[in-house]
Parts: sequence; C-alpha cells; structure tokens
Amino acid sequence: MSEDLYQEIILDHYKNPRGKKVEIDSLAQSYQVNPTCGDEVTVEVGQNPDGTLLVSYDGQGCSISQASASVMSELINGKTPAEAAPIQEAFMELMKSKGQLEPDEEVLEDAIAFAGVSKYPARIKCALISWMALSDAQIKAQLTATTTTRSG
Amino acid sequence: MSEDLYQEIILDHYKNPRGKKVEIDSLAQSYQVNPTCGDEVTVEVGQNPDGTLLVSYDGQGCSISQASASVMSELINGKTPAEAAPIQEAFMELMKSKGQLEPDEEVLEDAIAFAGVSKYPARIKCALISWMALSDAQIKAQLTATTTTRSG
Amino acid sequence: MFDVDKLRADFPILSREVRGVPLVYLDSGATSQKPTQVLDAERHFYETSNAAVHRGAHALAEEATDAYEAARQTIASFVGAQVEEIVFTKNATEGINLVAYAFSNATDKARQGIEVDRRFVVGPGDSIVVTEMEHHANLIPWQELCAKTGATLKWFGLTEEGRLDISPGVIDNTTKFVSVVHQSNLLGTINPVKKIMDMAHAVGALGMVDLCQSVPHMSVNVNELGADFASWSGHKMLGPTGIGILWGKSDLLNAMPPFLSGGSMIEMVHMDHSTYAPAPQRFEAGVPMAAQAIGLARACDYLNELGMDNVFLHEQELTAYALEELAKIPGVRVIGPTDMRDRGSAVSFVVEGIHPHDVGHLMDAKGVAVRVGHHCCWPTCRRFDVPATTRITTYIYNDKSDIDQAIAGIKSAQEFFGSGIAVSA
Amino acid sequence: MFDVDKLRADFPILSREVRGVPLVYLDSGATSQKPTQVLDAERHFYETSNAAVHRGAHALAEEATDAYEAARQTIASFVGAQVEEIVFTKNATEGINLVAYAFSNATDKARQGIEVDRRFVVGPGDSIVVTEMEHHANLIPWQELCAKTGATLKWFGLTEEGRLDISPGVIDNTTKFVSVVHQSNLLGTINPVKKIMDMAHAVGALGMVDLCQSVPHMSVNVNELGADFASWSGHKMLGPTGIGILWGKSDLLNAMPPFLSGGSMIEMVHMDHSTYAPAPQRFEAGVPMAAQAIGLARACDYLNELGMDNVFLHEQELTAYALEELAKIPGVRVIGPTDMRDRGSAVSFVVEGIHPHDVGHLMDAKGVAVRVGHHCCWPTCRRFDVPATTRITTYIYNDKSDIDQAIAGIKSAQEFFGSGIAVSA
Ligand SMILES: Cc1ncc(COP(=O)(O)O)c(C=O)c1O
Ligand SMILES: Cc1ncc(COP(=O)(O)O)c(C=O)c1O
Repeated sequence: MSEDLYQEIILDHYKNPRGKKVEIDSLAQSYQVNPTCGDEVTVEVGQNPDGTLLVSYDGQGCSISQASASVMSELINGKTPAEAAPIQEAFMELMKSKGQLEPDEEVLEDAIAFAGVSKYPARIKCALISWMALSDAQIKAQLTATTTTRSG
Repeated sequence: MSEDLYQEIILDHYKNPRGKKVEIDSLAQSYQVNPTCGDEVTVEVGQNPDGTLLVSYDGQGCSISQASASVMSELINGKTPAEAAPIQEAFMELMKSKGQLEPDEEVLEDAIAFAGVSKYPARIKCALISWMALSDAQIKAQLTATTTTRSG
Repeated sequence: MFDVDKLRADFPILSREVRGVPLVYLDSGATSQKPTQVLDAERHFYETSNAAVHRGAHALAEEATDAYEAARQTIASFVGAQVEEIVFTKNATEGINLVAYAFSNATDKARQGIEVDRRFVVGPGDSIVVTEMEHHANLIPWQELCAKTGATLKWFGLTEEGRLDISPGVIDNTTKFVSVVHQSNLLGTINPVKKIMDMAHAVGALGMVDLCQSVPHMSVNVNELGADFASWSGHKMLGPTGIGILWGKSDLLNAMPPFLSGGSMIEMVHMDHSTYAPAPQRFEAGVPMAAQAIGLARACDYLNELGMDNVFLHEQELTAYALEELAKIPGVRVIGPTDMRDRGSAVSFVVEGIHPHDVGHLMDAKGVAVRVGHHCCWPTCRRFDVPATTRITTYIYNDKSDIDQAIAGIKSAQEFFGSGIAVSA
Repeated sequence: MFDVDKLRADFPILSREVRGVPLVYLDSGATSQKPTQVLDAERHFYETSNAAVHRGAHALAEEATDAYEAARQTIASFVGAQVEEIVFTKNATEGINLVAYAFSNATDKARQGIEVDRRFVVGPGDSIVVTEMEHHANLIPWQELCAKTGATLKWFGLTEEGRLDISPGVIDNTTKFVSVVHQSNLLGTINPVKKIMDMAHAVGALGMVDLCQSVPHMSVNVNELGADFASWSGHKMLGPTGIGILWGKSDLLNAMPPFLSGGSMIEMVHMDHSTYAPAPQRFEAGVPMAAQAIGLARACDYLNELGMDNVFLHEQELTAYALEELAKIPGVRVIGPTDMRDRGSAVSFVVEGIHPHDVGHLMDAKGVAVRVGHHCCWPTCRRFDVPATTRITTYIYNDKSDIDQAIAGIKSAQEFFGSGIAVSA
C-alpha cells in the first residue's frame, strides 16, 4: 500500500527531521506556501567562511513536504552553490518525471526516495515547496551558482 | 408556405397601414423597441371630447409589427378605455396561446389574423410591441379602464 | 426513501476502480457526480435543438430559447422562486461577485454623477459583514469591495463547537450588506440565516445567503431565507460544470447596474451610450451556457423524483453514522459540530500525529476519495488551529458501507504512521 | 481539402427537419453545431474522471486536473500561445469584461492608495478606442468603463464599403487602450489589426483583439496580431456552450488585479486580506467548466485534423459563391465588402421593400436558418441606415447547395411580398 510514496527514507526524515530550526547567520530567507493545502515552509540561507552554503528551515505540512525539507537541508548544507546546483536541478527533473525517471543515487542520495511522489501530481508541490524556497532564498542572497561564477 | 403567419389581413395592413402618423392632440406617448431585432414603435394617445381614445403611431419594423400597429389603431381608436380593455386583454391572451387558442372574432376583428404568430415565439414580440406601447401610453395619460372607473 | 443501490446504476463513474481498488466517492461537497439522465439531456439538446439562445428567429433558435427558458422555470420552481428572479451564472462564485460588483459599480457611477440606487453605494464608514466560516467565494469578493471603496469588512466569529457566535454589535448602523453561508462546507454547520438576514434588514442593510451546500442536500425555499440574494452552483447538485444560479429579488436586480456587459443584456445601443434590459437578461451578457442550464434543470427533476426531504434524511443518517464511527477512533478530532442539531453532511476531522494530507492520501490508496486541505476556508482552519482537515462529504449515491470504507482508511493511516517504518518494500 | 458530405455525419442535428423541411443551417456565426467527437469527449470526462479541478488530491481529482490542464495546452497550441497565457472564461464576453474590469478595479484601488500597475489606471482626459463595427460585447464594457472612470470613448468610423476608416487622430496621446474586432460578425470585414495594435503601442496604449469570428474560421497565431490581449468563444468553433478564452501576455495578466475572486485564485487568505495566485489561476475563481474545456480541446483537435487553412479556403469559396449569387438578385444590397479581399464568411444583406425579419422568416419557412436583426452591432446598422440585416454565415459543414437554398429562400420572399396578397389560404 502506497509503498511507492511513503518510502522508509521519507518516514525516517519525517519522524526525525534534520536541520530543522537550526540557528544560522542567515543572509536571506524565503517563505513559501502551498495554496491548495496550506503547507508552509521558510528556508534561510547563509554562507560559511569557505563559501559553502548554510541552510535552515522551518515549516508545517504533510510528511512529504517535511521529509523533503529535511532531505534538502541534509543534501545542500555544506555544499558550494556550484556543487548544489546539479543536485537541485536533478531533484526538479525527478519531480517532473511522472515516475518515468530512474533517479541517480550518486547525485540525489536520500532524495531518490521521492521518485514515487512524481506519480502523484497533487503531491509534487509538497515535495518541491522547500526546494523552491531554497532557490528563492539563494537568489535573494545572491548565492546561486551563476552568481558565484560571475563574481568569481 | 407560412400561410399561418402571413394572413391576407396582415399583408393588407402592412401594405396599407391605417392610422399611421395621424396628427392627434396627444396626452402621452410611449416609445418601445425590440432589442433583438431593432423594431421601433411610438404610440401616442389622446382623448376625444366624448371620452373615447385617440390613437396614433409611428415606427419601423417587420410586416408583423407594422400590421399589428395598424390593426391596433383601427380597433382602439374611438373606443372608450373600458371598451378597449377587453380587446387589449384578448390580444395579449392570444399572443401567449402558442397557437392553442381559437380567437374570438367578435372581440378581436382583424386582430384574429395574428393567431398564427403565437406559434412563433420569436415573432410574438413583433406583434405585441405596439400594444405594449399603447398600454404604457395609456398609463402615462391616465386613460386606462381602471383609472376611468376610479375617477368616474 | 429511495434505493441507493438502484440509483447508483445512473452513475457509471461510481463503478470504476482507482489505484486498483473500487472507487468510494466521498467528495461530493467539492463536486457531485452526474447521472446519465443529466448527460443525456445535455446531449439531446446539442443533437436536436442547438442554436444561439435569444439571438435568432429561426426554428432551431426558437427551440433553443424555449428549452433554455423552460430550464430557468424548472430551476426557479425547485427553490420556490419566480422565474425572473433566476440569473444564470457560470458558478456560485460568479453570482456572489455579481452582487459585490453591483456595489462597486454603483459607487463608481455615483462618483461620476450618474444616478444610481443609493442602497448599492458604499464607502469609508460603511461596513460589510460576513462570518469566519465563509468559503473564500463569499469572503474575497467582499474584501475586494472594501479595498476598492474604503468600506470596512467585519465578521461573526465562531464558537469552539463550530457554530456562529452571533454577538451583538457586529451588524450595526454602518452595515450596508451581510452575506452568510447557509451550510458550511468545512464544518457542516447549518446557520440561522433567517435570523441574521432579519438583523441586516433591521439596520437597513441588504443580505445574501450562500446556498452552495444547502440546495443540493435539503429542501430550500428562497422565500423562507429572509434574504435579498442567494447563489449556488449546479455542479454540486448533479448538474454539469459551468453553471450556477444567482437568485435575487426582482426590484433589487432591476435596481442594480449591469455586471458583465455585451450582447443580449441591452435595450438600446448607441456608440456613446446604451440602456439595459430588465433582469434577468441584464445579467446574462453573451451567448449563455444553454446546454448546461438544460442539464441542471434535468438534475432538479432527478432530485425532485427522489424528494429533497428524502435526500436530507438519507444524508442525516449517513452523517450521524459517520460521526458515531469517528468518535470511536482514538486521536480523531472532528472540526465542527459533533451532534446532529443544525448540521449537514460535511464532516471534517484531523487525526492526531498525522497530517490531513497524509490521511487523505492513505484513504485514497484504498480508493476512498475525500478532500484534504483548507477547503477554501482558510480562516476557518486558522480559527481551529489546524493546518488543514480531511473531509468526508456524502450524497444520494453513498451508503453506510462507504462510511465504513472511510473509517477503515483512517485506521489504516493510523496503523501505517503509528507502526511507521516497517511498511515500505 | 476535406469531404463535407462525410463530415456532416459527425453532426446529427444537420439531418433533422424543421418546419417540415430539411434543415439548412447558415447561422454558425451565432453558434456552430457540435460534432459527436466533442460531445463524446465531454461525456467521457463526466463518466470516468469527473471531480473538482485543482481542489483535491485523490485519484479522480488528479485525473480531472490533468485533463483540464491538458485541454488548456491543446487550446494554447491551437493559437500558438503559451499555456500560462490562456485563461478560461464562460464566453468571449466575459474575457473582454475581465480586461475592462482590470482597468476599473486598478483605478479604484489606486484611488484608495493601493499600489497598482499604472497602465491600468484611467480617468478623465484618458481615452479608450474601439470601432463602429464592434459587437456589443466589445463596445459596452468600454462604455461602462468610461462611465465609471470619466474616461472618453472614441472610435474609428467605417467606409461605405464596410471597411475601417483608420483616420489619424483617433488614437492619440490620451489613448490608454484600443480594442478592435478581427473579423466583423455583421460585415465580414477582416481588419488590419496588427497595424492598429502598432498604432496603440506607439502611443503607449495597450491593445486587444476580438477573435470571435476569426479563430473558428482561419488559422490564427496570437503572436502575429501585435496585441496584448485577445478573446473568443468556444461555442462558435465546434465547442460546447459555456466556455471562452482570454489570451493575454503573461506579464500583463500578472500585473492586473483579480476580476472574479473566490476559491482557487488565491495564494494566502486571512479574514482581512488575501494575496493572489499568478495568472491564469488568478482569473479562474470557483470550480471551473472542466468538461467544457475538455470539449473545446477536442474541437481544436477536430479542426486541426481538417486543417485551418482548408477551413478558410472552403469558406472563402462558399462566400465568393454567395456574393456572386446575391449580386444576381435585383433589389438585394449586401452590407459589407462585396469582393473577397480581406473578408470572411459573414454575409449580411437587405432586400428592397421587405423587412429583414420577414426575409429571414420566409427563408426559415424553407428550412434555411439565418440570423436576422442587428447581430449585436446596432451602431453598425445605423451607420448603414438599415434597421437590421439578414445574415448568412457558413462553416465546415456547409456547401454550395446550402447557399443555393438560401438564394431560393430570398427569391421566394421577394415573390411572396411582391405578389402580395394572393398567397394566404
Ligand atoms: C465579433 C464577436 N464578438 C463578440 C461576440 C460575443 O461572443 P459571446 O456571446 O460568445 O460572448 C460575438 C458573438 O456573439 C462576435 O461575433
Ligand atoms: C459554501 C460554498 N460556497 C461557495 C462555493 C463556491 O462554488 P463554486 O466554486 O462552484 O463557484 C463552494 C464550493 O466550492 C462552497 O462549498
């Protein structure tokens, strides 16, 4: 029953969220809401002295949205914007795939658990909301891959 | 072909309109328009010294609307409001009858020719427009049957 | 009473499978399914009499116009209205907006020195009153009206039980309009609308009732609401999508400026000015949704054959049963009245420790279609401090076994999230 | 080219009789007939996937939402648009009003100190430009906007031939908006809309084109119109009643305040304020006409199978033939261009000595369904000093024999009224 949706990894992240409400020196934040169900998430981003990203989030919502935020924070924290970009792209790709894509575990690690979500159009937004907040916060903080490239 | 609609009487009134654009000492007038086809009619009413009605009309429109105005003026001119009222009512009734009513020639005279029109919902308004203008002008001139009764 | 098993044959969709299991449709509060009779009526119109309504004199146009106006009569009779009080809209939302725009349009025109009915002119110092259980459709149009005119929005709050808290002082001498839902689509509460409309009239305000969740489920006579306007949708009462009704008192409809303007709503048109037809035509600009009106009239006939009192009784029984069964499940909290007094068939709940979205998803995995989210009543969710709810809504084609399936679905969600990790594989 | 005889089998209504004779349908300019394929698509949706679109997470709701959004994509592709530029409305009239209300709503909000896009704010000193050949649907909304804001309505007049008289000075620095019909539904004239839209843009105004009579009859790519907005109806292009399209550039749609407000067009809702979803959702409040959108998409597929260039050629042939035959009848005057340059398939005419209503009636008596009246272009009739016209409009299912029937009908009317009294019996 719904094994494709509620993977062990997802339930684990849901019950034991990583990186939630961590205090960071944030440069920007983004608040996102899913208007159909009311899920909310706020993502903050900052930068370590070595240029890698610091990510923290808070929010409320279903298991998918919460687990996705947890996986996202685990994957992105400590990566440079340039390292994060392909992961972010791969996750977006996966979510658009309607279950047709075999996710690359090398790149996505725990996030491969969300492959099944892409078969449920109404749940895709749940999985994406924290990732969208991350991108938005990065743009505000000018911590996107392209910005780094340009300024570097 | 369409014998039920275009009776000899109707064509005759259409080609030889009676009482159109007659100069009368009018007490009130009513302008009516059929918004679906643009037919227009203006009816004026006045009163003879003996209390009977004076009716004149002007307008443009299809054969049905023009013939109906002509028949109307012929029937109502020179009648007292009390005499006119049953004729007006009978004509309204006839138009609502969907072709189911046998018109009373005693009361309606030439107007019985419009019995067939009541089978064509889109043409009923054509036949009624001058009669509606008449009623409206009578109300404005206070020359309706009830007004007469009340004041008499 | 009617035979649910038998009438289910009129709804082919109900025998389909979803996710590999038989469908249990418990989302009629969002939209109802359509019986074959309604679909046939629409199709019959298209295949035999289709033409532009009120726009022609040829035989087909006459038949189409007759069919459309006969539909208006059937729908009027269904709620005890006069035929000229019935305006066709695309949905309830348009009907409510139509009335809200009567206010902003009249206010704009008054400012330009055009003569309008003063009852529709609002501005700073005036207030509009709604409630905290309104559907967004009966909230945002009034927020927008206030934003455009400087009027103030006020509202009745809710009791813990999910009833209106009709405190004095909300409706007062500043009130120009009061709009209230008859039955809440989230809480299920049936409101004392007559009392509220009387309060509105007592201060000289006009009033409206949102009938979206009442007309499909109980016998409603618009004259007994005490209201000036009412609006509801066809798609929640076995009718097609794309059709709704605005009911309004004729003298008020005729005192209102037009809303959508264009063909068929006019009397005379010049390049620089036009005059308007009387209601209901005034509010039906453009080629109308004729087939949908005819489908909706057939839906009224269908419901009349069942008897609206029977429909109500049937759903009362189901609702009582659902409340009973939900009460037996530990950790389930119903949002809205838990007894049957003044309550309809929408039953919202939350399950401790499981997000409503996950509850709904796991019910769906068992074929049970319920709605999750804020149900377009976001402020109501906030009032009860829940992010969302899971909602069961029933209709004529549901029976107790559907409720049993829903209950089983909830329990399976609890097991799943309770036991947790062992399930995937 | 396509086979008219063969495709007529898709339209059962075309084989019926009216007034005891076979129907000849020449009123597609008012509304088209619907092929079985379109009716089947609607029905299939209701019978298999019906649920409230964008309002649920269960299997049916997902399917319904997918079908609705896929329909949007099909319709977007049909006119070369981006999917997010397509707003579903109930008809073209609503689409035009939606844009007109963007102006009045933005103007109202600006007055209350709310930040709005200044391009939508109008007032005294500003002007809106239309033409003397507009359908009421593209005239009265602008009259109303002017009445509400104090702006001035201006218009391009017409030449004797029925073409736009594009005099300089009508569009000037006061112009804020220009709205023009692509093909006149009364005259048949096809207007140089790109040129007019360029004139509008040159003075900083926005522009709109009414595509009601072009999209059904020729290949239209919205990007080649030079316009910012466009609107048309589904029912004139083989689609169901109750659905229309507003096309708008995304940045403009997203700069506009909402029109109808309620469910599904929101981002966040509080009792005292709300924020709105981006377009197109912002303009689709309430449960939408899902089945109709799906039917309309199927109509686009049907037309694509025929090829829009073929549709255009077919009708050009019929129109040329009709004009030729009409020219042979003494006393018949065509209102609108009499040659085929920049002209579509609507052919209006008057017959000397016989009122258009009577001409239409006598044609109807022979089974020929044509429209009579002002065709919602009353000012255009006044311009040509006719009380009304009789109008022939064709579509894919018509052929020359239909035109022959119409011509025979006109001649019989002349005989009838000429010879006069001898006919009744
Ligand atoms: C040129 C034109 N514009 C606008 C309209 C209005 O379309 P609708 O009545 O479907 O809204 C029509 C048809 O009625 C038309 O022919
Ligand atoms: C109480 C209530 N009001 C208004 C609406 C809006 O109806 P619609 O979306 O059909 O316009 C609904 C349903 O969505 C409702 O349940």
